[in-house]
Amino acid sequence: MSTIAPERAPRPDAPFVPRPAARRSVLDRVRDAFTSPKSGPVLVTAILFVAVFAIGGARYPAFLSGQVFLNLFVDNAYLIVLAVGMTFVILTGGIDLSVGAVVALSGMIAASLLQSGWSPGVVIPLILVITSVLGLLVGLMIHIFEVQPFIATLAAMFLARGLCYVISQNSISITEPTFVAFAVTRIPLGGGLSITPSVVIVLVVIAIAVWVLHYTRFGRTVYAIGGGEHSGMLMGLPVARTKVIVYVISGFCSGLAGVLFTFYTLSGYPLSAIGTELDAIAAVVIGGTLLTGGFGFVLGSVLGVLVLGIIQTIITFEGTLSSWWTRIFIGGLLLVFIILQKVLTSRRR
Amino acid sequence: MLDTAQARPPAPAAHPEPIVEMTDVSISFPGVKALDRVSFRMFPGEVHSLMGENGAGKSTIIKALTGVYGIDEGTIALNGSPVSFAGPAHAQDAGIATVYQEVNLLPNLSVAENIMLGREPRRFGSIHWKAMRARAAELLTQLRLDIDPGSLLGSHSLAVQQLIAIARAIDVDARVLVLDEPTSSLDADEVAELFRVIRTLKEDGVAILFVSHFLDQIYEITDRLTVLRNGQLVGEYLTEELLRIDLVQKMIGKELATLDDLEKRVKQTANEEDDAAVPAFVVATGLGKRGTIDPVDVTIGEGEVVGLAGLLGSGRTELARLLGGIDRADSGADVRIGGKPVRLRTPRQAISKRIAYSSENRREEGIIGDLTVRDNIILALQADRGWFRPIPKKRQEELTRSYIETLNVRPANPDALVRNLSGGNQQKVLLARWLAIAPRLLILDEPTRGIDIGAKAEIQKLVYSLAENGMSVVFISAEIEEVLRLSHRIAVMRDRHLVADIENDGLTVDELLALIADGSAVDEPDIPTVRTDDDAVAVTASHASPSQRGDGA
Amino acid sequence: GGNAGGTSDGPKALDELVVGFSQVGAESGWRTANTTDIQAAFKDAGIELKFSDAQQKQENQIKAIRSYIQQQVDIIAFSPVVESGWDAVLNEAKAAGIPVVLTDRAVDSADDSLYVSFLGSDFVEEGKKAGDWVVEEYSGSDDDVKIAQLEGTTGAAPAIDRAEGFADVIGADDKFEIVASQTGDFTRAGGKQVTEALLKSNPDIDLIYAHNDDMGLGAIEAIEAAGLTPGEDIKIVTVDAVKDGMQALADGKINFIVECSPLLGAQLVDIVKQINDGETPEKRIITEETTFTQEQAVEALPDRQY
Amino acid sequence: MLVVLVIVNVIAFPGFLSITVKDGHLFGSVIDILRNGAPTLIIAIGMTLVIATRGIDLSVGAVCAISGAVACSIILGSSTPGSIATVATAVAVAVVIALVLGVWNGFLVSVIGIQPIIATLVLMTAGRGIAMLITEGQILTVNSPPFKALGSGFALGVPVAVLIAAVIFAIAALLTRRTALGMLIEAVGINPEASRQAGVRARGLLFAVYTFCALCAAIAGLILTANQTAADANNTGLFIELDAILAVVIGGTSLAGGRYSLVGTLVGALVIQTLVTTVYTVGISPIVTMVFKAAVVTIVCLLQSPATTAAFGRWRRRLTPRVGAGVATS
Ligand SMILES: Nc1ncnc2c1ncn2[C@@H]1O[C@H](COP(=O)(O)OP(=O)(O)OP(=O)(O)O)[C@@H](O)[C@H]1O
Ligand SMILES: Nc1ncnc2c1ncn2[C@@H]1O[C@H](COP(=O)(O)OP(=O)(O)OP(=O)(O)O)[C@@H](O)[C@H]1O
Ligand SMILES: [Mg+2]
Ligand SMILES: [Mg+2]
Repeated sequence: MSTIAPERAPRPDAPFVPRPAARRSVLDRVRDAFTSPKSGPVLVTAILFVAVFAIGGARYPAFLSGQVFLNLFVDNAYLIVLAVGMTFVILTGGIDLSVGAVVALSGMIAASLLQSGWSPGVVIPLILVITSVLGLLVGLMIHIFEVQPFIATLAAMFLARGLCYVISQNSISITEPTFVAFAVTRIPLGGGLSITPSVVIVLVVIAIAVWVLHYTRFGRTVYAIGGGEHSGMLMGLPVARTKVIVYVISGFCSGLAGVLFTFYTLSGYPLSAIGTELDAIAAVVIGGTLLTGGFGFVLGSVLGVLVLGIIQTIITFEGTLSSWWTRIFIGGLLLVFIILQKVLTSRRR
Repeated sequence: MLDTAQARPPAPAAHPEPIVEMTDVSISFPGVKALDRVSFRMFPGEVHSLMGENGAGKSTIIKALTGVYGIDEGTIALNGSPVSFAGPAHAQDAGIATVYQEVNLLPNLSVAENIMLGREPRRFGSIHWKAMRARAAELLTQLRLDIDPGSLLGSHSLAVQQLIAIARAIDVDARVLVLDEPTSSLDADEVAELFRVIRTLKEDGVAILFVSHFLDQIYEITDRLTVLRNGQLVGEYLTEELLRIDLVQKMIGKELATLDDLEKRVKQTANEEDDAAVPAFVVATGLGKRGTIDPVDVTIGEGEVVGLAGLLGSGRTELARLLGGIDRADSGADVRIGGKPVRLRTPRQAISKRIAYSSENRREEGIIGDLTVRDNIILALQADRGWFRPIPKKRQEELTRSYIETLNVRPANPDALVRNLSGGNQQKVLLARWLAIAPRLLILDEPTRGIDIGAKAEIQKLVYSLAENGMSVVFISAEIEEVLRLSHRIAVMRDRHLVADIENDGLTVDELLALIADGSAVDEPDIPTVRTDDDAVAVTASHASPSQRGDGA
Repeated sequence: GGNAGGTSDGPKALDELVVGFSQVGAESGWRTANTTDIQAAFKDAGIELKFSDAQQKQENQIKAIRSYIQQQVDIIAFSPVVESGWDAVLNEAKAAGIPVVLTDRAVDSADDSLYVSFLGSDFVEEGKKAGDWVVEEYSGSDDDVKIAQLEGTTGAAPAIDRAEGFADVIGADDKFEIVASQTGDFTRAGGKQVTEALLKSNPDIDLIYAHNDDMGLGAIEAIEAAGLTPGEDIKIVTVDAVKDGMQALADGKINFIVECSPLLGAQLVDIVKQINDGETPEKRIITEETTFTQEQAVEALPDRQY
Repeated sequence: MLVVLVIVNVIAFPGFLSITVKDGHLFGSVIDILRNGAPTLIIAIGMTLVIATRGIDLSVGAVCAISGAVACSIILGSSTPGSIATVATAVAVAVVIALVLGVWNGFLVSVIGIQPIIATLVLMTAGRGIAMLITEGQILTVNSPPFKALGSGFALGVPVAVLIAAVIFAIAALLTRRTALGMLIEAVGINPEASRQAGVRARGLLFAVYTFCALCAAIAGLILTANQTAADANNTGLFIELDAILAVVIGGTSLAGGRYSLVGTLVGALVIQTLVTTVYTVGISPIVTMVFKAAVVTIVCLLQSPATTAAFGRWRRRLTPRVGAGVATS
């Protein structure tokens, strides 16, 4: 711990508010990076993730393989996309509970339409449109009628779930070649490693999200709303529009996630993805985004998903846990993780 | 009784046509008629000011003009054509740039973004961060503000933030620039910088609305005044044609005389006080915090008013926060009150020792917006008693009533949500909260920020009579005259350490300004202090302990 | 498959054998009994069993199977959360040369080379058995029979099939009418709440058909609370035959239970051994399941272990 | 806000009532609604206070399961399951354990400073595991009249569960409104920093509300368990946190913390339960149930929304001038 040497000699030229940069040592800057509300949690999460991965590798044979890591992406592709959409919403201080149900709905729509012979070229865009529109409705409900996001999206969740049943109570499997292709195709990366096309899509989504949030006016407005909606409004920012669009984005991402999920399971099932919204939210928050909005990064959320994923993986590798110990174990790992994260990011007083 | 009938003064020769023309505008909120058929106009190349007591309706006019509030009746015209803005964004597009009362910026974003947001320079469709920072830095230097544009806004003091807000407004090349109490926590230097900028804009034919409760500033910069009282128009005047006395009279509808002798009384008491030897009340040795305040020895006598003077960012607030237990001091744990050692690690502990700190940032750290005036006033007292010993309703009532009266809070409704009060009235409520715990040491950081002259005098009188009854006061204000008028002793801070401590007898503004400006005193080990009696040792910059010095350099 | 698990090179010693088993979850007493029985059976047989609980999520189950493939287990067994959507992951298993056994629930995949064998119950058949009893029970009279159905979790395979099988049978005679059919989510609380409401809206119900014992037990509570006697004023038919259910049956509060046995352990072990010895077990092994009347329940109850 | 709620209530309830009247079972159904709604209401009361402090408690469902499991296993373990004493101890132990869990949540949130949703997510996940650990995944059926009475018994013609809920509601109301607790909680929820500077001890308050919430959850859990005379570690209180939060929010308390309304929560809880019961009595097909729920929730919200009331007001105002105009022209 280094201290800041009091700068005694007055600098005649400089005004009375010296630049902090001028009075910071390297150590301080590192500490700042970790303790700053912006970057801190993400960095720590990254480090902890690596640590967990290493420990797992030490504990189980065949764990420390590249494929295990890649499978985190393969298996959680849809969840990553959800988390990305959720990040937008949470950054504005909102929340979206409908995502899980919307995933299921997209699956049902895809399965039923494909079953009745529609072409994927039509189905997929259609799904994305439908879910985006659903998001739009939610957004308008939140903005115009000032309904709290929690309820508005909960209603959307009921609706989506309900529509699933309306479409069909049975699970519908998908045999349509394109989808099957997406499901089974493996893109080799050499060394026996491989990923699915979904992973590629996910990476693209992440890239776009990062760009939007950090290099577009819209993206910065999202942060602004999280920092203070009223202030943002008084600063003349398009608060209303942005707030609505954020839910459209979340809706779109849910739709896309639904499609990826369908690639993954090759079926539509009304009961699928129950409780996934919690996973998504958890991932985002673990990734260092504040639920109150304003602080957080997409990459953080991605890390969050990977963390949840690796906890799952460890469980299956452990393989000896009864149903209840499984749950206790997950809770425990989660706890250890967030406490470490908290301790490492907390400011020294 | 309102002389609205009075003929308006002539339009300026250069620009005979008003750019903004509000006619018979009315706005009412549940329970309040905030504006009652008020007319108001602005001319290009003129600095116009809205004058009025707290709650008179100044901010409301501004919010009506910029579309924050819809208007119930009346018309708004821009360049002769009627307009009605859906919101600030709309108004901005129409060329009206506004700095609203209270800082409305985003603490989670960088200074640069707060200045440029919505107008970011872009390259290939994506924000050009480098250019943005550069532009921001330019604007900051224009206001002689040397801070890192990349730093988080939240890390800056209120004054710094206020300047940033101004920087944002002047960056838009607007035809109308609206500044609602932009100088409330700026000191002379920044105000001077601001005025320099305003004058240049004025040259370019920009119409500027400048709201302030500082008459000196008004008379220095404005050409035209519109006076409001209780949401009604009193009249429009040319500044040079209106004597201060008349202005005040028109604002508060009272003769200035009353105020006048009041200030005399305050001055007298001030002089009497000085001779009496004051027993030391608070003694803190080596009080300091890494990175903010270098260790200092502070002594405050009973019934003594110590003024903290210094420039923006000089560390007054932070020293005050240490004394108030808001921030935890990492050196100088040894604080004695009335001889007994106490720990000031949390506000709670401080309050239990009857030490009250009233924050300069009333919106973030002061008022609880969604609670009523009553709850806000009793909050600290109640918190100190503990939740299971509620203050009896009757007691609550009298407390609230009495403070609403003494501080003249408008509307005088204990059940009004504080959020809906005007800026100045919120400040009064905050003050009431601290007075309610009958503090023995009252630390006031910019307590008169945004408060009208009438109320300001009231507050000063109040503080003074309390001091006479033995309450110690630490007083911070950007208005240097105020500090001089109120304090027995003045401690001067510069660049986060103490540079001087002077007995205030007949100290003049210029002398003090000189002391604030030149920090040469820093290097000398012992600080010149006029004070002689021992039991109230002067404030001195103690030598930092090795641990404070050694590493890090 | 490059990294083929060791089935090709002759039978392994049982203690070298590793079986991965992915369970649906632990959503009901039935399920837990199923899990414990299987774990016990493998313990006795001295075969290592890697167990994972998918918490009713298909995605978790797919992840689990993937990781079993990663860990190169010798045989994978799992009870699908849902029938559809297994082709991709099962193909991976096939590619890795790991044989797959389905327990309790089937998969609807067109290519049945993806799994070696299915071991479990036929839910439609269970529904039929229930229906048969009802038809039998009311064969005497011609007046209408008002039936209320307590469905399992909407969309769950057993719920759909048991409804279907039941409907098939009673559909034959139009004196039977299902006047109300609500989901009780396979839980007692659900069964009770639904029944409470049903008794208000259709007080003249003759019989309740519950998709599992728990909902039936809930119904009993509701009926008694309404001052009626379950088993007489309103007859109750359920599926599962867990201990509590059998008890109620023996006490005459339930009239008939169709068994759906969770005790698949022994049979699963046999299948595993067969595979290990290079034999090919039957494609579809339906667990032999009886039905219980009240009399049979009284006898069966003492040696009922779950 | 409350005014609006009362309006909503008035608008909503006759509708529901008329439905049940149509089925000719007004009385019975209303009692059922109250009794089955009691657990949700009880939890919602605790949740209201948590939410008022800007928090949220996802673990209530798990706590329900745990308390139920604990109670039942104790009763089963005892030689005299029927005796009041046994039941009393069982209940006591369950409650104590719940208090511990509440303190745990409070600790994570206030001392360690973890975001409430995640802090309580830990217990939400692990809690069910613990409950199942206690019951070993089995459904523990108990045969104990006094225990059963908790859930489905009647006292003075009123369901015991309803009485318990009423008592808890009263306690919460008195505790927070007769003392300064409510005001301090709201202060912390509205502006934590300002409250801190005013000397409010947020830490203690947070401990208090999370513990109280867990307590409520435990009691609700006991009622749920008693109601089915069996501990079902898996399903007891599953998703009840959603219902509780929904009740609070429909009740007009903002998830952003601050001002809260217990009466609103009461109304919210009733609306939800009425909705469920209606679905059953009217016999809405399970397939469309969800859609129906969505519709009702949406309508309730829109009715509450300021925009609507404003529109309503404008409409009213427009009426009056028109009358005036009419007079003028005639
Ligand atoms: N949103 C609101 N709801 C209810 N009343 C309001 C609202 N905004 C302002 N008021 C009332 O309108 C009156 C005028 O307020 P305004 O802010 O314009 O005063 P002001 O002249 O700006 O005072 P100050 O000098 O303190 O800023 C005050 O009485 C205030 O209480
Ligand atoms: N180099 C700096 N970089 C960023 N902020 C600074 C710097 N120097 C000072 N500040 C701001 O100034 C504050 C320290 O001074 P303080 O807030 O006490 O100012 P002050 O003396 O009260 O004057 P004012 O309140 O008018 O700014 C810090 O809270 C910080 O926000
Ligand atoms: Mg104002
Ligand atoms: Mg300050």
